[in-house]
Parts: sequence; structure tokens; C-alpha cells
Amino acid sequence: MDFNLSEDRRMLSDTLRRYLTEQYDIETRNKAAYEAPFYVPEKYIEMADLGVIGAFVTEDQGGFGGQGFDITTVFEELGRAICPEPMLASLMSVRLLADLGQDAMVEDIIGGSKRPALAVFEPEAGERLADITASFANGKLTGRKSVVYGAPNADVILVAARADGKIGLYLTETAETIDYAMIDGGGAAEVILDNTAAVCLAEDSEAALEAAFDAGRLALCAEAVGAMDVLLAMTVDFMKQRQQFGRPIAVFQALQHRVVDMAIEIEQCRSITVLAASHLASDQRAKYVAMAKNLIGRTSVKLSEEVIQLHGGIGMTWEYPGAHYAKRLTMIDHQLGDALIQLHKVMHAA
Amino acid sequence: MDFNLSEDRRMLSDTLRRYLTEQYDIETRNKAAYEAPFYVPEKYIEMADLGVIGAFVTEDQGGFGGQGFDITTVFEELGRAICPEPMLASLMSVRLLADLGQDAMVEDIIGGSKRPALAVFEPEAGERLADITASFANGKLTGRKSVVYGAPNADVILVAARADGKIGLYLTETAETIDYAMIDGGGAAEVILDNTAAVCLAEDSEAALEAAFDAGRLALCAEAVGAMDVLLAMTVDFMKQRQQFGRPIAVFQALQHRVVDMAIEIEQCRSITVLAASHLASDQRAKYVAMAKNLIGRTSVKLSEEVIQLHGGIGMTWEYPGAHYAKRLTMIDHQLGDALIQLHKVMHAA
Amino acid sequence: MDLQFTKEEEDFRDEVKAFLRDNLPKDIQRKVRNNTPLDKADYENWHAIMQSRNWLGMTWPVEHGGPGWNNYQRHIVGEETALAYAPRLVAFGVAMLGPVLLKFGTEEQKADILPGILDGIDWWCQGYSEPGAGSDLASLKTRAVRDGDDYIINGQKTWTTLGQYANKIFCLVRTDAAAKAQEGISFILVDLDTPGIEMRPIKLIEGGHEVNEVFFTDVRVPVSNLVGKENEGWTIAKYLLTHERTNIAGTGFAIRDLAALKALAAKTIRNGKPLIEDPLFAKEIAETEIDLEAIRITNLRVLSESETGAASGYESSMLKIKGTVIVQRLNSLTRQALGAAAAPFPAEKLPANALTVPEDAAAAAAAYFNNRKLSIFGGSNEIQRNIIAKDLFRG
Amino acid sequence: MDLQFTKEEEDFRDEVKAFLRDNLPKDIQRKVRNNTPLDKADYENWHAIMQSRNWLGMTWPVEHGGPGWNNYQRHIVGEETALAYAPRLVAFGVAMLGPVLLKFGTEEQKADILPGILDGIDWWCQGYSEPGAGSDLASLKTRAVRDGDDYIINGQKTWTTLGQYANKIFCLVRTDAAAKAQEGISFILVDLDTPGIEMRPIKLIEGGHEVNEVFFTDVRVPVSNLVGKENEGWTIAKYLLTHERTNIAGTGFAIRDLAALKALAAKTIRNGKPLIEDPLFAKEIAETEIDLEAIRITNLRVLSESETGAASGYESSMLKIKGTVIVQRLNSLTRQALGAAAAPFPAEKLPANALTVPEDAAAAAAAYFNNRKLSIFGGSNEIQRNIIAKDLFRG
Repeated sequence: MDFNLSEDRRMLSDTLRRYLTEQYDIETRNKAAYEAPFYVPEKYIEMADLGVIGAFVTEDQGGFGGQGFDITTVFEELGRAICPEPMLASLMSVRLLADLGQDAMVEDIIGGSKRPALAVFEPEAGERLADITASFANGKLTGRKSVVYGAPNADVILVAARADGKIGLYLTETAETIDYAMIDGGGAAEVILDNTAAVCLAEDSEAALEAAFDAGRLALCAEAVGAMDVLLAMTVDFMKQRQQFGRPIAVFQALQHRVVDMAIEIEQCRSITVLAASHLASDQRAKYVAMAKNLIGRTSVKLSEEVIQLHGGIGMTWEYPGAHYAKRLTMIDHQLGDALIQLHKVMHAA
Repeated sequence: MDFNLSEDRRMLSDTLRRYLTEQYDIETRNKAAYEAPFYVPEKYIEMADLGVIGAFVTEDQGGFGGQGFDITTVFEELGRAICPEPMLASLMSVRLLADLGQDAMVEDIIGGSKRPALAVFEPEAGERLADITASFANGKLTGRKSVVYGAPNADVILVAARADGKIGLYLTETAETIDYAMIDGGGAAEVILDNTAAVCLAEDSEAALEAAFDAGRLALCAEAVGAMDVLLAMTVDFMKQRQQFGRPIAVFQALQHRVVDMAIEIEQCRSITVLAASHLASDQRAKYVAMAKNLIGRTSVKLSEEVIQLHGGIGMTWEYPGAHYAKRLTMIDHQLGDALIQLHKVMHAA
Repeated sequence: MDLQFTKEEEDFRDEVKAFLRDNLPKDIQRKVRNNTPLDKADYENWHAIMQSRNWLGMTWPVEHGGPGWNNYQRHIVGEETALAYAPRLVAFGVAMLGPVLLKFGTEEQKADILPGILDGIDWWCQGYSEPGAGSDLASLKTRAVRDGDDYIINGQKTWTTLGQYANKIFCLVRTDAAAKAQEGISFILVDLDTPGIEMRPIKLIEGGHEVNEVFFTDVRVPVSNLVGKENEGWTIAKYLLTHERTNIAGTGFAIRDLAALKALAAKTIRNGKPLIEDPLFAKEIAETEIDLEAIRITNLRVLSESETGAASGYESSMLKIKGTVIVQRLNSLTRQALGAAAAPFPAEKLPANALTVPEDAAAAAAAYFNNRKLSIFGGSNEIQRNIIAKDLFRG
Repeated sequence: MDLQFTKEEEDFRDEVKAFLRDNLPKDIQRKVRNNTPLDKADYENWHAIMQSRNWLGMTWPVEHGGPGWNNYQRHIVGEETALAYAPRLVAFGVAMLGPVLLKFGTEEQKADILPGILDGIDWWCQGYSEPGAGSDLASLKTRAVRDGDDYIINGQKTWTTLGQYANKIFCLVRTDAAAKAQEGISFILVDLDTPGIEMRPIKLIEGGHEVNEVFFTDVRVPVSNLVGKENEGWTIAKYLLTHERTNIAGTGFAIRDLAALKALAAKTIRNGKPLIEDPLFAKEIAETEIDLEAIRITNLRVLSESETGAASGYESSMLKIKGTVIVQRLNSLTRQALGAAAAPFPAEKLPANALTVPEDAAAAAAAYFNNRKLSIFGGSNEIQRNIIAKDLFRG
């Protein structure tokens, strides 16, 4: 049994942390997160150069990672900086493309010269593949995709669409998008498919899409753990400095115990994320990823609420970095299925 | 709008509180609660003389109450003393009998000379009338009833049983019982019906039984509110006296805030019980009683756990009265459908 | 025991409903429903409409231009205005300074200032909190030093709500630096046009601008602007804090938001069926509804008591804590109900055709974050717990 | 990163399983499964069986008759014995006094006392808490006054678990009344046959007898019974409190109880269908299972760290809090699952035909109440939170 990162992952983790510390302080982050294209293209390429995207796929596929722990290593660091670069989109897309043997495109994506997004879910429907109505026929896509992460400024968009009753994967470079910042920063878009030219990558991609989403969910869990660690430390620091009634509020036992309960839950989140990462390639993947995303969702929302409350008004301000961590942690629960959806999966897996 | 008890109810409340304070201290209570017949027959009759049972039915029916607030007035006082006298059985039974015009028996019950129990639910089935399998034919009852409150030593047992597809109400004086104390005190029994002689009181009693159970649920809510008030006061007193680290533990803010949260919830329980009482005769009865019993169940279990924890080891001892209040409050949730069952009703009523 | 409103009270409720139906401007109502921030004109417009019936000064006696309502009437108005998606009244003049002047002000101050609150000439804001004095308000440091017939004020206030629209501010200032914390504080009125005042916006977590910092540098204010006696301002602050505030539990907002949540959950598809049919989500709604029914009765119980005696600090603290918890839980469930669609920011800037998120729920996440303030301001829920604990464990 | 046990560890697990299958007496197993209290002979029997393989002294080195296990092996044994419904070992001799003597005892004490623990001749109990010294253990008042070669002990201990079966007790006593709280305390061994000792039962909330009060009146104990130095007993107490306790999170019990709960909920009919199909109950089970999976990994993480360094107080406090919360939640759900049938008391005295409550769940309510102790004893969860807070907020 060994809970330490391998040498390679430790190096990637250190490099990435140093890069983000130097290049992505909170002011830079907030500017990037809310101004179109909602990330910094040069920084995206620099991060690709550091090997961030290569870590998402295996050596066979042209990368140097691809395991659960590679993903968690990268995303925990991204979470520590609440980095808005669209790595979630890149992760899910590059793994799909790599599995389909799109070696040339995978190489471009790993290098950062091409950036992909993945458009699956639709307005007026739940987040289930079964609810997809977008369709592909005669080389054209028709339909509407909503909340497509990383779509602003993306070079290619992978689209899940129906043809002959199956849900396949299609690639377009010409889809119209309505771009917006997300409330917690970073970009997403509505994707409008109106006889949009596309090529078919695979005719039946349901299983592959589920696997890609589970990799995305695992990434979100790790991102949350990184953000929670930092937010807890910020809160502790704040409480040691903030004076009320002639004493630092860190001495008030009622507040201390609440912070302790959060600290314990963060360790629980770290553990369940490790467990899910270890199962990313097993036949228990779906269950353990759902468990992890459920616990992360429960904890991250509660943590955010507690942290804002413990800071008082200061935790409510845009100027205070912790507020952005709290927002990100809350909104993570909205991505790729919230705690409730994951809990249903666990209940049905049992 | 007026949240004060009427003059008559105030008098009943005062009289009953005085009686219980004088006659039902905790040692008396614990002895009665765990030694067969698990109550004190003389005291039962004295309480009947005080008008406790008369308060359960209307003047037309030979009593002097019968409204929701009459029930809550009595049971709040019983709860303050966690009195094990089998008034819940008497309440549900006498209301059923009064509605069926069984005037002579009602008179005996109000006077305390006859004591009834109500046997409805069965082992190996949920607590739904639909699940009843006991049957009546040719003047005989067959089946098994479980956890029949107040059955030990009862003079008559009302039995819900099937005949011709309907659930009717039957009366027997000769049923065999397996008596036991309940873990929180007071008596219940398994009732064995093996060609047991009985008379038919009504052939179709489903609606009447639901109404009687709702009256019972309301009573349990009020009992819980009374017990919670006393338990909170005991906990506050304990915390003011118990010294640790050179100070009364009442000064520790983390503990204070937990007590405050309980105190608030107790007020919420009082309010929802008042609301349910006001609806006992309305067409919204089932919904508001379910709401009340749900909130009571959620709160009473949580309160019991918190109180034991706040007392440390002392709250775990038989000798400490608060432990018996905590047990009673926990087990109230097990009677006549727990918080989860009530919540389902609320969800379906919405 | 009688939980019913009287016939007169129900008639009054009908009158309020009719008034709102006929007079609440549709554009303002829509903004409130959609969680779109109101602008200055919206507030002024709504105040003027309420004042057209003499309903603005809710707690004021008739002789000063108020409606002379009792607790129940104020409760009914609070509930109905919330249900109708009317704006909250801007409390600082109407519900705070007004009652303070009526109790502590000189006749001259009443005559000078009260009319301006009702007729909309003056927009008051509040200068209480400071960067180092939040929950511990009594540690405030802004100083007012006597200089002839003036005070000279130096210091900084913060969390000044809607200060960007105000022309006046009432402040707590320290007039005796030597006195113990609460004893050297005075309550003073300041014209925001006075030289030396600078107001700077504070951007909140969800991106909105509703609070401000106010900096005072050698601001000269006449002594006659003092309300009450010098160094007795804490009495006034406490009066306001424990003053019976009808609407503190916010049950009207909760009832409204619960109905909206149910409607949203009924039209939101999740896992292939309406979200409201998901038992796990329905459980959250049902529990919240039960909690709400209970606080509604608790609120009426407190109202009924305070019609005879005064509501204690204990009771308003209890209503504040539980009321904010319920509203915040509803905000959270509404946010959750949107799923992935809660993401866009700022929701109101998206093209109308951009997303199939119901217009009235598009800003649900922003509203959720913004309403975290409910358990912080006006005495945080932790401070309220301390108040209750003091009462519970006294003696 | 590797979450798997090694081949050797898995082989060891199989060996433990086989041992339990072949050696755990069925009657004892049944009592444990049914929450029936064990009697003295049951414990002695089980200790002897474990000792037959030299497995009793779990943490002891081989040269003193222990198995010489590492952390993982102890973890595996803890988990497998729990899953098999084996009794908990009586910790006071094996897991507490033994390690204390190994670290602080003289060679003579080791030679005299350790064998008696393993061979079952001595049953030790613990004299730590006092009526006025629970969470605040250092405020203990029981005094030991030197008199020649003896100490004379006066005072009262409480919460002495299974003291009714013991013949020996180790105590914390105050040997220097003038010293500050923690400094005048010593660790001493007392024979319960010594004149002046009286043990009285404490009946617990659910009716059981497992703890006792012990009264000391002029009890004369030789100075040679001191462990460690006079007035340095607090060091020993702290060593025991922060000493790495493999089983502190109780994950084995939780895994076992979760499986039993699922089986119970599958055969319990509620609202016309198996309770486990009720989404609201299934939610509780699923959330608890997720929490359990997480603590299981947290536990392994801590184990893995403590194989290289020492586990901090922070970590064992965390495992204690979360572990007890999970076990208690499972107890609570099991109690809930029984519905009305949870009522009978004491469950084991009912005739076998009395109730259709599964035999193994009949005492579920009693077990629930009894296990409220888990978050109280061995340092309450509040004390554990204080320990973690001290670490978190240090500096």
C-alpha cells in the first residue's frame, strides 16, 4: 500500500504548482475568468508545454499518463489556483479522440495548438445521454447544445448526436456559439447546430462518452480537493487575524469546531477521490466515481457556505479571494451531474 | 388570533401538572414503567377522575373536550412527566368507541373503570391498514397483532380485522397477550388471536381508524413537546453546574450554540403541533398531522442524541432522569409511523 | 387557541392584495421576480406608490404620516408585498431612522426630517459597521470631536447598503475616546454632500453593487445633528436591534420562493422525469415546507405576544436564525434545481434566445450567493445564538 | 499510489479468516450478532482462543509473547474479527497496560505482570475518570499519599468498564496535591482484593451493566506498584491517548453493520414494499456507505503514514470522530428500520415466538442507545475537536 505520488507525478505536480503560483495569482485569474475568451490562450499553450494535457492520455496514445492518478494530480493543482483554463473540456475530448485513434489531432491537442470542446447535453432535457435529440444526417448536424464548457474560442467541437438510433460522436469546426462567462469564472457556450457541417468520428459512442464524463467527474473531484485545501487554509489564516471582541475569532470554540468538522470532511473527500482514481480503469468505475462526486458535492457546497459565514461580510466580497474559491466549489456541484444525481447512481449500483 | 389556552384547558393543564409532579416523580415513574403491568392502575383511575380521559371526547359523547387542543393539553403534561400510563391507547380507543355510539362503554372508559387497547398492526407487515391480514368470521378473530400499546392488563381490546374484504373493528375481552415493557417504559403486547371470541363494532372502519391514529399522532407530538421542554431545562441546569476545566461547561460556546439550535427547534415543534391541533377536525388533518409528526421525529431523535452527548457519561446512566427523557423522545419516533413515513405522506399530499 | 386572522384582518389583507394588483408596476415586479437589481428610480417609484396610500411609514403613527397599523397589519403587508414580488422597502429611512427619531428625536428633528423620508426627498443610508467593527459593533473607531458648534468626523464606515443612491447617512461615532466600549458612542446625522466624504463601491461575490465603503476626512457636522444625548448612541443602536421587526423571519419571501421552487422543479427534467417527482429532491422541498409552516406559526405566536407585551431579543433572534436558514435553503434548492444551467454569468446579459433557462430562474445562482448575506448582516446568526444563549443560561 | 494490500497481507487475511471460521465459538458469535451482553466466561474463552495462536497481544513484540504484527496486520485482524462477529478484546490489559509496561515498566514489572495478561490469570480494568474529572481528566482528585513503602489511596473512580469481572485495576492518582493539574499525577497498579476497595455497578441507559464506580478508602498499595516515575503519570496517560490505535475508526464494525442493515432493510416491509426500496431510506444507506468508503481509505492513509512515522493526535482524533459518527448513524438506521418493533425491552427476555422481529435485530434499539457511548468515552468527540483545533490554529 502506498499513498505517495510517483516520482513523475510529483514532478508534474511541483512544476504545475510553481507555474500557477507565479503565473496565475488571483487578480490574473479573475481577469482571465470573466473576460472573453474566459481564459488566456498563451497560458493554455504554456501549460500544454508543461505536459498538462499529455498527462491525460497514455504513452501508447502519444501522452505520458492517462491513469486516474495522472488526472487527479493535474486537477488538484488547477483547483488550488481555481484556474479557469478549459482543461476539463480538453481532458474529456482528448481521451475520446485518443480512444478513437485520432492520433494527429491528439498530438495537436497535447501540444496545445488545437483546443477541443465536447458538446453533449441539451436545454430542456436532463443530463442523460438518453435525452439527446441533436441529430446527424448527410454530413450535417442539427440541434442545440447547452452549457458546453470551454466552447468559446475552441478550435474543434465534438458533438454527441443521433443517427440511425445510435448516439455517435461528430466533429465540427464551424458551429455557431453564444459565449458567456460562468458565474464562477471560465467560459461556456450555447452551441447552435443548424445544418452545420461535421464529420463522423464514431457511430456508437455511448460507452465512450460515459467513460469520458467519469474522467471529467474525477477531475472535478480532484479540483475541488485542491480548492478546499487552499480555502481551508485561507479561512484559518483569516480567523487568526480577524479581531472581534478584542480577540482573534480563531479562539471562539463554536467557530473552531465548525472548522474542524470541515477539515475532517476535506480529508474524507481526498480519500474518496483517491479511491475513485484507483478505479478509473476498473469495472467499478461508475460506482466509485459517483460516490466521489456525491461526497465532493455534499462537502463543497457546505464548506462554501460555512466559509462565507465564518468570514462575515468579507467573505461576501469580490475582492476577497476566498469568495471565488467558495463560488467555484459550489458550482462544481453543478457540473457533470450534482450530488443528487450521483447518489441515485450509487443507490442503483448497490 | 390567540395562542393562549382556554380557561378550562388551563385548569386541566394545571391540575394535571400538579398531580404528576406530586404523584409521578422519576423514581415512581421508572418503577411503574418497567414492572408489569407497566403502569399503576390506581393512578390511572385517579387521572381519569381528574378528567384526563373525558378530555378526549366531546360533550355530546359524554366527555368535555374532544378537540385537538384538548388532546395536546393533556399529552404535553404527560410528556413533561414522561408518564407511562397507557393514555395513548385510551385516547385512540375511546374516540373510536364514541364515534360508534358505544355510550355505555365510553362512560366506563372515561371514568377509568374499563381500560381499552387498540390492536391494528401486525408483524411481518408495514404499518398500513392495507397490510392487515387478521380476519373475523363466525364471531371469532384469527391472526396476530404486534406492539399493541397498553394491552397488558387491558379490559377490552379493539381489533382491526378483515371480513368480506373490508377492515372492520371488533371487540374482544379474551385475547391472549404476550406482555412486555417497552425500552422507554410502559407496556405493550403481542396479541394472539386464535379463534378468539369477539363482537363486531363496525364493518368498515378504515377512515375511522385513520382519524384515531391521527389523534394518536397529535398526542405523541404534544407529549414530545412537553418532554423536550423539560429535557432542555434539565440540560441547561446540568451545564450550569457541571464543572470541567475549572468552569461550568455552560460557558463553552461550541456547546452553547448547539443548545440554542435545539431550543429553536423545540419552539418549531411547539408551533407545528399547535398547527396540527387546529386542523384535527379539518379536511387537511392528515397532511398537518404528518407534518407535525415528521418535524417532531426529526427533532426529538436529534435532541436526544445531543443531550446525551452534552451530558457525557452521565447522560448514559439509568440513574439520570434525562436519560429516560432522551429514550422516550427517541422511541416516540417509532410510534404510529416515523418521520420518514410521515414525510412520504407530506410529499404525496403536496 | 385560535389561529385565524379576524374578519377585519382578512378584509385588510384583501385590500392590500387589491392595492398591489392595481399599483405594483409590472416592470418592477418582473425585476424582483427575476432577481434583477433595481435601480434608484425603481425604489423611488415604489416608495411613492406606497406613500400614495400613506402606507410607507409602516410603523409610524398616524399623526406623523404613518398608517397607524398594528403588528398583524404590518405582518400582512409584509407577507403580501413579498408574495406579489413587490420590492423590499429601503429600510434605513422608513423603518430605522423614522422610529429612532420618533422615540429619541427632538420635536424640531421630527418636523425637519420625518417628512423628507416619506416624500422621497431624502434617501438615508446607515453608517454602523466598520472594517474592524462588524459583529463587535461596539469596537467602532470613527471619531467625532467637538469643535465649537460642530463635530469633526474622521474614520471609515462599511457595508453601507445602497449608499450610492443616498443623500444622507446616520452614523454611530465615538464621541468619548476614553469611555468604555459602548459608553462613548453617539448617533449622528450627516449630509453626504458635506466636504470630506467619499463613497466607494464594494463589489459583492455575485458581482453586484449594493454595499459601499464611506470614508470621512475632517467632516464637519453641526452639533444639532446629534440624535439623543452625546455618548448615549448605544441605547439607540440597541433599540433598533431589539425593536420588534415584523418581517424579520421573512416568511412572506419564503412562501413565495417555495411556490416558485415547486413550479421550477415541476418543469425541470432530471433523470428523465420532472425533478419534483424525484423523491430525494421532493424530500428537501417537503422538509423545507414543514419548517416553513412551523416558523410561520412561531412568527404569529411572537406577533400575538408582542401585541400585549414586547417581543424579547430571544424571540427576534430565533425568528432571524430560523427564518434566514429557511430562505437560504430555498435559494440553495432553486440553484440546485437548475443543474448545469445555473452557470451563466451575468445571467441578465445573455441574449434572450441563448438558453432554455426560465427567465425567472436565470439569476438563481447569483441570488443564492447574494443571499448568503441574510445570515450575516443585521447581527450574524452566530451573534443571535450568543444572544439566545445569554438568555437560556442566565442566572 | 497503490491501494492494494500485498500478496502477503492478503494471505494473512485468509489465514485470519480461516482461524475465525474454525475457532470462533458459535454461541459467542451469536451473542455478538444479537447484541446480547457477553458474560465473563465468554470473554475469557475468547481471549484464550486468540492466545492459543499468540494473537492476543496484538501490539506486543514477539519476545513478550505477542505476534509481532505490523500496522496492516493489526488492521486486518481488527477488520476480520469485527466482520466475523467475534467479541472485541477486553482492551485494558492487552491494549493498554501491556503497551504501557513495555514502554514505562521496569523489567521486574514486565516479567511479573505481562504473562498474567496473556494467560488470562489477571483481568485488568481502568481507573481514570472520576465523577468530577471526565473530559477534564487532569482535574482528578483521587489521592495517593506516601506512607513508608506504601501509598494510601483515597478517592473515587468511575466509568470502569467491565470492572465487575476484574481482579486488578490501573489508576491515575494524584501524588502531589500542590503541583499544577497535570504534574502531580502518577500511574499505579492496584489489586482489587486490597481492603478498602468497593465496586458498585452503574446501570446504563439501555439497562445494561458494563461500567462501575470504584471507591477507595485508605487502600494501601506498595510503592513498587508505581509504573514510571512518581508524578509523571500524565506522560503515560498521554502516551495511551495518542498511541496509535489501529482500530479507532471502527471500520470493521461499520462494514459489518452496514451489511446487516442492508439485509434487514431488504426483508423489512414498509409502505407495502421492502424498506431498502424506499428512496428516502436508501439515500441514508447510500450516503453512509459513501462516508464509510471514505473513512476506510482515510484509515489506510493514516496506517500507511504511521508505518513510516508516528500518527499524529490530529489523525487519530479525526478517525475517532468520523468513525464513531458513521457507526452511530448505522446504529440509528438499524433502529429506525425496525419501526414499531424496536419497542420491546429487554428484547432477549421475550419468548422466542413473541415477535416477528429478526433475532439479530431485536436489541437494535438497546444497541443504539448503548453505542451513544462511542462519541463520549476515550475522549469525547468535543475533546477530539479541541485537539484538532489546537493543531489547525496553532502558531
